[in-house]
Amino acid sequence: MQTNKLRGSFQDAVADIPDGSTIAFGGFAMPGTPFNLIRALLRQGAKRLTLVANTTGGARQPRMPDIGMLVENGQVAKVICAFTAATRPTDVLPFTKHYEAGDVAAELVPQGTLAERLRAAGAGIPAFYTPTGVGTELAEGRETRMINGREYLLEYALPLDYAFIRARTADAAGNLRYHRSQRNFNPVMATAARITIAEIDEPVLPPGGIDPDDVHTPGIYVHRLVQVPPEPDGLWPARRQEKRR
Amino acid sequence: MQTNKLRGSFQDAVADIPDGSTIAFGGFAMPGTPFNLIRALLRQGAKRLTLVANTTGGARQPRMPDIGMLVENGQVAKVICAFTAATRPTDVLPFTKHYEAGDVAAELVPQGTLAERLRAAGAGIPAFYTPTGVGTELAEGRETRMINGREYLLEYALPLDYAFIRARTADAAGNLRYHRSQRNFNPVMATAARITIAEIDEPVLPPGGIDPDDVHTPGIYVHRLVQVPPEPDGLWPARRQEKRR
Amino acid sequence: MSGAKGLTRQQMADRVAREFQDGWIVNLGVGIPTMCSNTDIGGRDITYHSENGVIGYGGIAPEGQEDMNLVNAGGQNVTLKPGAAVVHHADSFGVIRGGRIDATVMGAYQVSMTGDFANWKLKGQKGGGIGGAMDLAACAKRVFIILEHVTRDGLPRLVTECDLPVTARAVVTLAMTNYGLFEPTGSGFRLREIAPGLTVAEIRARTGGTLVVADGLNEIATT
Amino acid sequence: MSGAKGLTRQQMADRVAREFQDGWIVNLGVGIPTMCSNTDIGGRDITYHSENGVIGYGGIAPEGQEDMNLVNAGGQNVTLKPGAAVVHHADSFGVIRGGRIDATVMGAYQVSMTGDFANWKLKGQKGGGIGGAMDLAACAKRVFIILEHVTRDGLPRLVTECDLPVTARAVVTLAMTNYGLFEPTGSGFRLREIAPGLTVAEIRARTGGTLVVADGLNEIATT
Repeated sequence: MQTNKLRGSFQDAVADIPDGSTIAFGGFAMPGTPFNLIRALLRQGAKRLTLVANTTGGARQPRMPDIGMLVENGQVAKVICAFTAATRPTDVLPFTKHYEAGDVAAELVPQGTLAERLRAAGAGIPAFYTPTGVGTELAEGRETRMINGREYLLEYALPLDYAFIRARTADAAGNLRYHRSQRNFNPVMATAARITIAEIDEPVLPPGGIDPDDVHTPGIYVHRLVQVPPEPDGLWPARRQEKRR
Repeated sequence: MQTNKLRGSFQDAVADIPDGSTIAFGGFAMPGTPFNLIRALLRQGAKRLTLVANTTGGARQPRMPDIGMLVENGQVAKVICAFTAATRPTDVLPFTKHYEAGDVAAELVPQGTLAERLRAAGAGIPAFYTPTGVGTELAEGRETRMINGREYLLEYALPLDYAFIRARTADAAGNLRYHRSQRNFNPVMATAARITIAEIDEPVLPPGGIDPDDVHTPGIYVHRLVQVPPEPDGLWPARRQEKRR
Repeated sequence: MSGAKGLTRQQMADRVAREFQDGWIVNLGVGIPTMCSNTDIGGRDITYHSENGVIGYGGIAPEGQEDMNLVNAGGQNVTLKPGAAVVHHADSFGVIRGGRIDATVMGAYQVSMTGDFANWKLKGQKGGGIGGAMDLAACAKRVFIILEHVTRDGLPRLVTECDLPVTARAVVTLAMTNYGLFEPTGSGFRLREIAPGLTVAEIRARTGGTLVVADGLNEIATT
Repeated sequence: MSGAKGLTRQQMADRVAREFQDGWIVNLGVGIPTMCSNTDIGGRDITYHSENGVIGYGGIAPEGQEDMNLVNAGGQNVTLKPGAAVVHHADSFGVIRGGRIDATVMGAYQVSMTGDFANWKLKGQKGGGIGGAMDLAACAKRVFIILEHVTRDGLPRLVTECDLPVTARAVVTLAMTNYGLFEPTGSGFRLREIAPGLTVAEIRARTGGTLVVADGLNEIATT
């Protein structure tokens, strides 16, 4: 097992990311979102990025590092996500304004299709069929196929250059465990990426510190680890405030 | 959670399986193979079965309940597997003799394609593309597609009526954990089946006896549980003997 | 018009929750649908599934006892029931596409007589918010929609044909509005139960498409 | 002919193992390939992957200390190294098809000059034994084949074109036989290293297709 995966800082872990990279961010609402790595990317400044995530950031306070901020910072060419706008039409996201103004491109993908396209990329499946989206605007002009009397849409794998993920526990071999719904997209993004960078809640254990049966993401998929420091230096999921922007 | 999943005997757990069913057996070599459920199916006698498994049974002693025995018992119409013959040409399996004599049909599938077709059935993906088998006899007359300059083979989901699986630990809600390589095909077969029947090494725990983060197969996929009794009543993985048949 | 507003949001959620049968796996969407998990439906054993991979969650976590890494589809901190399991996102949508969800409950802008519905995009909007709605709509065994009967401008949300981009076609099992409980029949809406204080005539006037009234129409029980 | 038989099975496995580079993920097939995990290749850090989902296994378990639920691709009871992980079969072949395997080592009946190989079916056989070989062959970064140089009847196994059904085409990186270490070049076999006690002339006589000899041909070191 490679055991030299631990990095001293988020800045160090993202330093070599070139302009034009495709980077996915794990997370569903706050759990599992790599806030510290996103903040480091804001500071690092790579440009013309294609970003992949469920959302572009929440509408609620406190505002945490998100795709919207990277767009505001002029770093983003395109976003692939399940929401370019908030669920509630009255919540106007910073991203949405920039998207509507044409500052950034977006590819809107149903959430299950997004997860499966990432899983397919990781599993060496170049394309697959799904019932999701058939009969909708998303299927217009797209290839469909009848299988056993039902219509399906062809979808392609979504490979990544980098995955930014967050987990609860890691060992030095890169094996990861997530706590509760922190898991979400993180395991499939790790498999889809050439380089996976994980921010970890707890001190990194020696190799074998996680029982092989209990590993959620095998270390072969994880290349760099950074431990999240306590607040205020580190960013942690916070209680939702009902106050809106 | 449904918590009335525990059955008193293997016989009871397989009693209602009708002729003509498609049934998968987990297991890779001995670990994770539902020997007790297979033995119960031999006694139950359902006929014209389509069986899905990695192999049709090993060439070594002790001989454990396997597809070969079900074929000898006249219960099998077709087998879908990664081996109709042993790896070593000098090992002649009981199944192979019947297959060569035309007593039973077989569909030979690369092991990774078999696992992925089961996973696809469980995940609602009706078909997918894979690089495996391109340029071989298995691809003759089959649909292929060029994607990003590489040729892929179209493969279809493999849905099951029943999955027979084996796990180390269960709770009454049907959540399962496997020990080491006992896992193998079992989790994907459970998702692909209408009804999953699991034989369990240890006494079944109350619901919640497995931490939600540690569940390998969620209970929603598991319908019947039977605890494996100690030897000699129950069948357990044994040390391989180098003696051949 | 009587001016009656009909059911409250919680009453709509309660009525839908009473449709859930023992042993069902149910997915609740953001907004009013999540209120279904607060409804007391007796001893019925329901497994609530959330698209982020939580199978078997319970109520909203009491303040101060939240696990910040455990949320439902709406991002609310929830609790887990004994026997819960967590899976990753691809496996979670495997549960959905694999046909294991007995019912999904979602909000929508419009439902049509043929069971189409629209909930991801406003008219003329660039992009939108799909989330897990299209997967759930295409694959759940039953799709229950909760929506206000009319728009702020008083236009019907139950319509002959959706004029907003649809989320899925011919999938809606039940449409629950503040006026009543409806089934799209293909050629109209069947009013199965009516909200207290409303008349069939009032509902007909505010419903697009044909309204068919169930024999022996019952009033929705509220508490 | 000198009658030299060349390398033993363990010596072939040893030579192949010395190709493994620090940090590689390596899949070992049934038979001679599994012997590679016994080879001492110094401090190089190799992660052995088995198709049944074991990532990071070590040597064969000592007698009496076997875990009956832990086997490698050949069904042998193995041990785990610190940092090992277990995944299910679909995820395990995700590792393979996803291109994470730096090298796979397999046995075969034949290897062709163009890098095709055959290992799942004999001539005229109905069915066969594919196992994980086709997935590994199609997707691993490097395919190392270990095979006897000639059949029991003395016919070459390194051939111009396979006459047995192939497992994959144009994938073989190295063919290790008891006579030497070969690379299919498309138009022949390049003899990279020769087994002690054999001559190039003897090898040429027993090899199908064109044999090209590496400049400064070395003898394979054996211990």
